[in-house]
Amino acid sequence: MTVQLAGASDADLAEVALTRSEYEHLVEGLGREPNRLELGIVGALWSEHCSYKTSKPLLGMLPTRGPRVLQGPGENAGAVDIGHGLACVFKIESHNHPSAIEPYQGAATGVGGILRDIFTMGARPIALLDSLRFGPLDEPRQRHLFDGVVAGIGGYGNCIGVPTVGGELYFDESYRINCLVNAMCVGIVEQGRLTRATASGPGNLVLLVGADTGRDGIHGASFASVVLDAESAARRPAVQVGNPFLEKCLMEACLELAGDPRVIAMQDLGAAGLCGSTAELAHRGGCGIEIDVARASRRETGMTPYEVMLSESQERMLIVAKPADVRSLQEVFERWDLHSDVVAVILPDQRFVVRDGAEPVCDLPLDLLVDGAPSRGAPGPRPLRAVAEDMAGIATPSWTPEEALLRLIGSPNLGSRASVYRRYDHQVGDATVILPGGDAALVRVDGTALGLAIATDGNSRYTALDARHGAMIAVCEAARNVVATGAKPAAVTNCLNFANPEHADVWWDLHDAIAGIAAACTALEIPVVSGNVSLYNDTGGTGIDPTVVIGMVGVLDDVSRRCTAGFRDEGDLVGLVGPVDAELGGSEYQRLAHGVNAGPPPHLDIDLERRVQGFVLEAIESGLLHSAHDCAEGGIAIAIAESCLLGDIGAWIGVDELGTGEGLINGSAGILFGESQSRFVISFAREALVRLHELAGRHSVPFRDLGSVGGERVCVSGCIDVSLADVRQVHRGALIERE
Amino acid sequence: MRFGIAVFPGTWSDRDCRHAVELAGHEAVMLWHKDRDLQGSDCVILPGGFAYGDYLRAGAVARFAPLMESVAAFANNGGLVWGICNGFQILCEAHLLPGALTRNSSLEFRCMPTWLRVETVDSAFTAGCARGDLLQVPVSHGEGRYVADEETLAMLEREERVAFRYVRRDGSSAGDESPNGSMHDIAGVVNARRNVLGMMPHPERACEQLLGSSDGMRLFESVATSVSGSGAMPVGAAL
Amino acid sequence: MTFSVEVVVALKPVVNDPQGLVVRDGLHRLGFSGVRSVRVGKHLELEVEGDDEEAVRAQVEAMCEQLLRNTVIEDSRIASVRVLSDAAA
Amino acid sequence: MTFSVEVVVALKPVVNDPQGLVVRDGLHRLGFSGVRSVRVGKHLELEVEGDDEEAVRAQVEAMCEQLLRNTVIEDSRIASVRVLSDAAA
Ligand SMILES: Nc1ncnc2c1ncn2[C@@H]1O[C@H](COP(=O)(O)OP(=O)(O)O)[C@@H](O)[C@H]1O
Ligand SMILES: [Mg+2]
Repeated sequence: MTVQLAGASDADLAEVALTRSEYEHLVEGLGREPNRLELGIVGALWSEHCSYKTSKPLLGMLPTRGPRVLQGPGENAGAVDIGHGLACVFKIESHNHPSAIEPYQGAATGVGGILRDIFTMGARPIALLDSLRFGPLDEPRQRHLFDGVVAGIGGYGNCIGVPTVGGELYFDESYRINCLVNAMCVGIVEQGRLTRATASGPGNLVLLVGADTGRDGIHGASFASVVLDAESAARRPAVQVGNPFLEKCLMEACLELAGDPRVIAMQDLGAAGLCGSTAELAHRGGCGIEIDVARASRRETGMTPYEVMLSESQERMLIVAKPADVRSLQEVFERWDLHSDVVAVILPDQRFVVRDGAEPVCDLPLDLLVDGAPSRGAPGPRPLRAVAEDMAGIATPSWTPEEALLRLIGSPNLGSRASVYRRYDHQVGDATVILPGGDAALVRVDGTALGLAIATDGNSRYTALDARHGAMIAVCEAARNVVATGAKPAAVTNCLNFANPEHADVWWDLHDAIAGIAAACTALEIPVVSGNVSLYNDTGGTGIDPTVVIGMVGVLDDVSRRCTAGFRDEGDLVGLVGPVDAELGGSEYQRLAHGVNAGPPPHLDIDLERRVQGFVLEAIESGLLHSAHDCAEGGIAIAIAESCLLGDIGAWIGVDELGTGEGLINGSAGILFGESQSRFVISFAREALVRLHELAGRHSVPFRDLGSVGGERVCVSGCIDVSLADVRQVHRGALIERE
Repeated sequence: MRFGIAVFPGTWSDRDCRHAVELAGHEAVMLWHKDRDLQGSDCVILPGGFAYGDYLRAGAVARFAPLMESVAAFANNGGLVWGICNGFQILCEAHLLPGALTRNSSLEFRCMPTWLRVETVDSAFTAGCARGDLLQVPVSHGEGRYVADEETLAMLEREERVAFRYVRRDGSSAGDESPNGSMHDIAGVVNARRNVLGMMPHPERACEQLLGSSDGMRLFESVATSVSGSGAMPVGAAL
Repeated sequence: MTFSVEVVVALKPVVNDPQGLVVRDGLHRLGFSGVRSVRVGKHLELEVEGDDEEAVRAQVEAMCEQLLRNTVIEDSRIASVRVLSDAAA
Repeated sequence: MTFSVEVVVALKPVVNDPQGLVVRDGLHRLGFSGVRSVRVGKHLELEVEGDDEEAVRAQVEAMCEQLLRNTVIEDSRIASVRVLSDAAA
């Protein structure tokens, strides 16, 4: 018996996270009151997480087309043409809310989810990256979250056998209550086998494959769309426990079926479970679907249709096939010891029907369900920006440049990540050419000479100061990391992590950040092919700083021509490409020395950026460089020290060459540690100097030689002279817990 | 020669092993865990992975696979069986090798380069090396701490059945650089007949300079030489 | 006095237990077809000093809440407490 | 009949238990200074069908030898057996 609602109460609506006006919109569209199940289903699909009601109108700004793009946003993941008849499929996704509650399982199931988005498209996942943000590491709770998340990412990725080759890690006040866990996955598929999640053919059947359905994660979608509060604790069964072994079996079986003509469509189950996946599948294909919940295998007894439809049990997949092919497909799954049930049938008209055996329990127009959520515009006018904090009253520490270098490189944000990535299998697949620790990871593509350079980037100190500008920098920095390997940027995925968008300042930051991504991607001619939006990273009125994570993939035609970030040969020259400025706004130096985030973020000249990247790419292609490393957090001094550490060789830098002379020695930290954009530290054989100057002239980029490679010390004449071993020791210890 | 590569549902080094075998110029056949036929393999590799999920104990369930019956019979007949990582764990669980592999002493998964010292050349797998040779081969495991009782350890040492030991880059004793805290720094052991080798490090990940090391290739070549008397010319060996 | 305390930590009943599933399937594969379900948890054996059983129980319960169990997904219980030695600490 | 059987699998006393040490140190750090030692093992809860308790015990013991414990490093014991349902399978 279905319960008809005589008008939903406020409590009913709160439970499904719908507003009164959304409810009225629903009733109007439906021409009647929904029953309780229908209300729950609409609540899940109209949640921010599933409907993108706030962000969708803004995402339209992004450039999504380009000669390489095979699949832009709208499918489970984006895809680009990388030549050789192959497609590279990738996407980034957040699992912030679940990770805040149970770090291990939250992060693990986040990895599981993004993997499914990739192999649903028929692509074999070849690389994972994790982009993580926590509060200050010296707090026990942050250490607990950090440890749990790292263990969870490793626990899932290591077990399933996909290497975790890169990512990023920041610690900042703003994530103290809401940590961020974003995971990116990259896969490869022959273009002809690219599989879509578009149902077709009325009468065709839908198989539910993989894990049995349990009560876990019910309301996960709406849960990720509300502010975390004390009551979240009561919803704790929302935590799911991942089963990477089951996912491995599911992945292999699905890959076996990629491009198989018997498979009409493939769709993973993610947010809002069976409900979300079946609705999207049918909606994309312009047809309808009828689900019989009684046919879904359960892990528990006594589950209601509501629970079956909204369960977010992991490791499940839908396959659409002709009735005649179902049995033979099931045999493929059985070979991998996977159970499958026929749970639905495709309808000709666009209805979303749910039955419990013979009893109809839900009948909704699909369009209203998937596309009907009223979109949300700006909650108010653009607020005036608070004036940037005044640095005048803040004491400047009396650090010598050498002391500053050691403090920075031993800080949690700049120190060695080895203690993290050694917990991830980053080599399975026999393809990781550039291991974690450098700029972008470089992964060889099996059967070709191709390399894919992959990086994630996003410095939220800049976006906190200026969302548009910071987002542009995030795109440029990701591109710089890719370019430093010699690869040409191909496309972008992005994860937008924001606080409560019902506040005007947050909404406008979101707006500006998307505009910034769009501007930078347009200028650099890098399309956006996929992404994810995570809002409501806000607890008890404390929200995160706007955080844009850019995932980028670049293509290197021949891995043997790659460039790495470490200095290589004794006697090589060191050069700086790009401007020498003294911009400390938003820098890590400012964080450590002054304890603030203030002033304008570093200036960005996007045209110069394009030229600098063009210069570096051509220099690498021409075989002129022995190393290339982008200047990011910590500025020139840190970039040089990092190139020394990676190459296990020292360097000597002349102060005059930095063009500063006295000023630097007198403590101008800005030159050494300022984070001016569009810069690379490169090294090369003496003989290449003339050609590099010529090349720089041709690209109109500033280029100066700074010094030379060699010895076992890191020296900037007159102000820094420290042994590489000492630098290594503080760098290595940055994340290690001190008793 | 022909290497058979076992594939359990949770195996993930199978393709890497095939890549290494083919790079060495040999034939690889994949052996499905539900089958019994070893397809004329000259050497069976049990590769890395999490065979059946391995949640209870690594290798615990895999030893009962139909394929493992054939592998055990093959080993007992003197056939070459090479367990790598999860394969080593399976061989210990199946009692084809002594001892057990337990959680790393750090309690953390470890993926990192290690240096191995070749401790015996009296096996098909190491005959191509010299005793004391150092090989750079990565590890990647959470349960690789080799343990055995004192008697077993004494026997392994006496019979020179420790195949590899973890050492530092300069060849000195691993000390706190051990990736897992194994007793006697053991990275690999052979059985009494010396036709079964188990090792935690991944030689198939060390077959090309492009990936950081080609030292692992020496083990594949050694097996091939032992089997055929003369190893096939590796593809690209002339480069 | 010294006590030996056994604590059992197990996943809450609604939580998915992949480990249990794999063990069950493994047992089936071995021919133990009568096994209907398996749940896998942790068993801890602690040696604790304290004045009396009651005090020790209270302490161990506090340990469970603070460290031994993951309160989000696990339940715990004290399975046994017995005296190991009467000597005062 | 259906039985619920509890099995405890623990490392043999001579085998090092790094996990136990970490838990003990963690408890000390939280101020539980009376904890002298911790050993961490596994606790399995099986639902098994069988004719009577004796038969079920014998079966579970066989499971322990074959799969549930690693005979090289672990001991196991049946901690409890109780009837869940009287219905014949
Ligand atoms: N910030 C973004 N930029 C571009 N595309 C996005 C963005 N956020 C979401 N998308 C696209 O919207 C679709 C829905 O995303 P999502 O709900 O995360 O997918 P899924 O349900 O497969 O996890 C996907 O095609 C995704 O690529
Ligand atoms: Mg999806």
